[in-house]
Amino acid sequence: MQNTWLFIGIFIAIAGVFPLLPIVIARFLAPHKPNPIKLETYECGMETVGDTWVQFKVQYYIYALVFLVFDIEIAFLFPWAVAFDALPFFAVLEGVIFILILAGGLLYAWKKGALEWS
Amino acid sequence: MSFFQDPVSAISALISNFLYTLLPQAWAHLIMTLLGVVVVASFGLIIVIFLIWVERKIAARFQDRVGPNRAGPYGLLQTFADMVKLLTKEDVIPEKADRLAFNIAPILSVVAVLLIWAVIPFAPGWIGTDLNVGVLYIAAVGSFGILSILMAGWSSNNKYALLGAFRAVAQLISYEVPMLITLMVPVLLARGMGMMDMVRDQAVWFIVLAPVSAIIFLVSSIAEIGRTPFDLLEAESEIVAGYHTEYTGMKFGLFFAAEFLHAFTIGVLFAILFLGGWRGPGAEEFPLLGVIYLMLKASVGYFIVMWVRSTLPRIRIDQMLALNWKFLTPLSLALLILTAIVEKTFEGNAWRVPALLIGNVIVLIVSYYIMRAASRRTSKERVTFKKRPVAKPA
Amino acid sequence: MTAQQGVFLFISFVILFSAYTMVTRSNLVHAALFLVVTLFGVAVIFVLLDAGFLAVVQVLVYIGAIAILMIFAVMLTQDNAAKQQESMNLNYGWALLLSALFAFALIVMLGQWPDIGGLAPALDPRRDTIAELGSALVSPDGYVIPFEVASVLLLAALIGALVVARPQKKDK
Amino acid sequence: MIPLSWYLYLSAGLFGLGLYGVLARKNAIAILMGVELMLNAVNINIVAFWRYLTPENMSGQAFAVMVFAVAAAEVAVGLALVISIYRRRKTVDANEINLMKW
Repeated sequence: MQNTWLFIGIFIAIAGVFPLLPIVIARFLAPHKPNPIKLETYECGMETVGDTWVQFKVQYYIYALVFLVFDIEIAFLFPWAVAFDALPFFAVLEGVIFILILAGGLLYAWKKGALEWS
Repeated sequence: MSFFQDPVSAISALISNFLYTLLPQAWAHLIMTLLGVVVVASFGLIIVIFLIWVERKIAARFQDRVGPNRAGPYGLLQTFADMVKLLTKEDVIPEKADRLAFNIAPILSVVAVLLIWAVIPFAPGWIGTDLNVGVLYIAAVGSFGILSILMAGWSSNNKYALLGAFRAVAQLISYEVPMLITLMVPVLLARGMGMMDMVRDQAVWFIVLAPVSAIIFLVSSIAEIGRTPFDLLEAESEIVAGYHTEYTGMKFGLFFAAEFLHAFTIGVLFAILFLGGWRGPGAEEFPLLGVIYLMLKASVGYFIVMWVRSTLPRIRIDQMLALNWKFLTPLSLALLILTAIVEKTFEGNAWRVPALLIGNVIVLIVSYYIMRAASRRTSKERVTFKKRPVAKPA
Repeated sequence: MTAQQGVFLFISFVILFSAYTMVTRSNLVHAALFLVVTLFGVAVIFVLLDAGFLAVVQVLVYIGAIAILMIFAVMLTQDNAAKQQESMNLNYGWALLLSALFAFALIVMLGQWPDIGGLAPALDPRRDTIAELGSALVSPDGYVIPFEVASVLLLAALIGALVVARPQKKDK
Repeated sequence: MIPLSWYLYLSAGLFGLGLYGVLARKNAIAILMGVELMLNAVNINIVAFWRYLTPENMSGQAFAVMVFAVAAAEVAVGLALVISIYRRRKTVDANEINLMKW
């Protein structure tokens, strides 16, 4: 079984080399004339005001939160889907209950207005 | 099996015979794997060069233009000209940037897309590696793309880039939810996550068994690659160019190439999961035909993506998120439950296919009525103005 | 030394190095990126242990969701002062001593266990461990109660986190 | 072939580093990262024991998946608390969050 993963391991290495190649080639071909104005942070020609660390909306975090919960749900359900042939009907229903409980979480977030942007 | 039936297998058998006589077994195995990796990975990268030309030509047709037509016949060499241009452009790294993350991010974005090709079944027997967790692997690899965007936006140390990255990640993780849930429907129908089994089990194409899931997959995939109408991550009127604002030269080119490759990869995945992959008359005997079938089917998905792109305008961010959380996610959950129950009830039964189809249609109709009721309720809340007389020319 | 052992040693070096860097870096985003490297290394360890499914879930859940959540939280709570702040506690010496002692004690205790040098029994290559895991998770003889409780736990975590993280009216 | 001991030593080392992170860091998010390291060390242990001692039943892998769920729940609530505290008190320094101390 690990032989099938060996391919992935080598693939990661090669897939990293392929995009590295043009960057290295460009280093030799491209001009390199930095000056302070060129190296400034781009802000439509104006000088940057304040820090980049502006405060972000909590809303971004809440979407990531709901995503995380559903991600775990997927991890639980994929083996259930693979074993489907061997499962009796009530085992299928257990999976359905699992989905419904988490759908309840989505419904709660919806009713509380947590999914609203603004 | 003769050479003409399956030239690639014949050549690889020739090389591996040669290697196994020459080297100890472990080394020969390693070198064969390495060769396979190089072939699969370069196939992905070569196709992207051609794709950029195709996309520009077709987009031009949609907009009543000619498109690239100067470099080479029909402008075929345009992409090479662009590559030369990008290679000779200065690579500017802003002074305040975090150099390590800034340099890794574009490479990671290409790697994330390219890794999907390791498990793509091109034809019977032609597959990089047939992992038994293929579908989940594809979903997992996608998370590196999200990470690369976050790294690019943060390391640029630029407000627009960081804001663009935040928006992009919010969109990508949101649409990953319905995508993962719909990915489970083909897995359920095929009883396995291996990509080769997925294709072999599609005596009836899964788009027939799960048409609504196929549509959800396509829509959320368009959002995943950030094409119009979901291109909020690079809404140039609001946040300049999004997370790659500070990137120049070849590093920008890599983000660009990754996006194009991802778009076509989505077409390929759609073909494998829902349109029967390499299946077609004669594909079992002549694997080369299978590759042609797969590419034709992938082009269908890719063309739909381009079609949508040139037809629809960009949607607002609140609309984008509402579409995902309030429509696609509940719908995909309902479809998963439906598929599970129907599959178990009609197991090994001739009624399985019509039952699944009817179930899909019912879900579609019910969701249509729910949507209509919901839109009636919101239209009442909308502010409307009194009708005013139109000014008439004197 | 077999190839497998070489891969293991390399990966465990990567894991421990990046974990150490994560713990000591004062820049929190860098720390999170090194956390990602560590998590990926653990995924490779799972592959070496013939648990391909867990490796993929590790990448999907930890790198795809938990690390992203961490970086989001860092950016939501970061202010100008935080970057220059000392990142370590004043009593980090005691912490170092305590955790080193703990790890050392663990290793000594493990070393006294007679079966520790055992090798892995062969795994039947035709076995579909994912399907077995799926059956075990929903069978009444297996883990159906933890399975359903896990979904309740996730629901509770979702509701709790939403209640805590959402801005209250009086905050504005 | 790799003996079981290598995995156990690796996980002991990782657990130690995680513990150090939890005890020594000031920033609450960094503390949570340390907890993640410890949970990962536990998971390596669980899966290694499954592979070496009881590969015939799937209890090890099932428990590893449960640990994933617990880790996710812990991170979700923990980070939500950190963000909430930051919003009220403008700090994520664990030393300054001491209202409940006495």
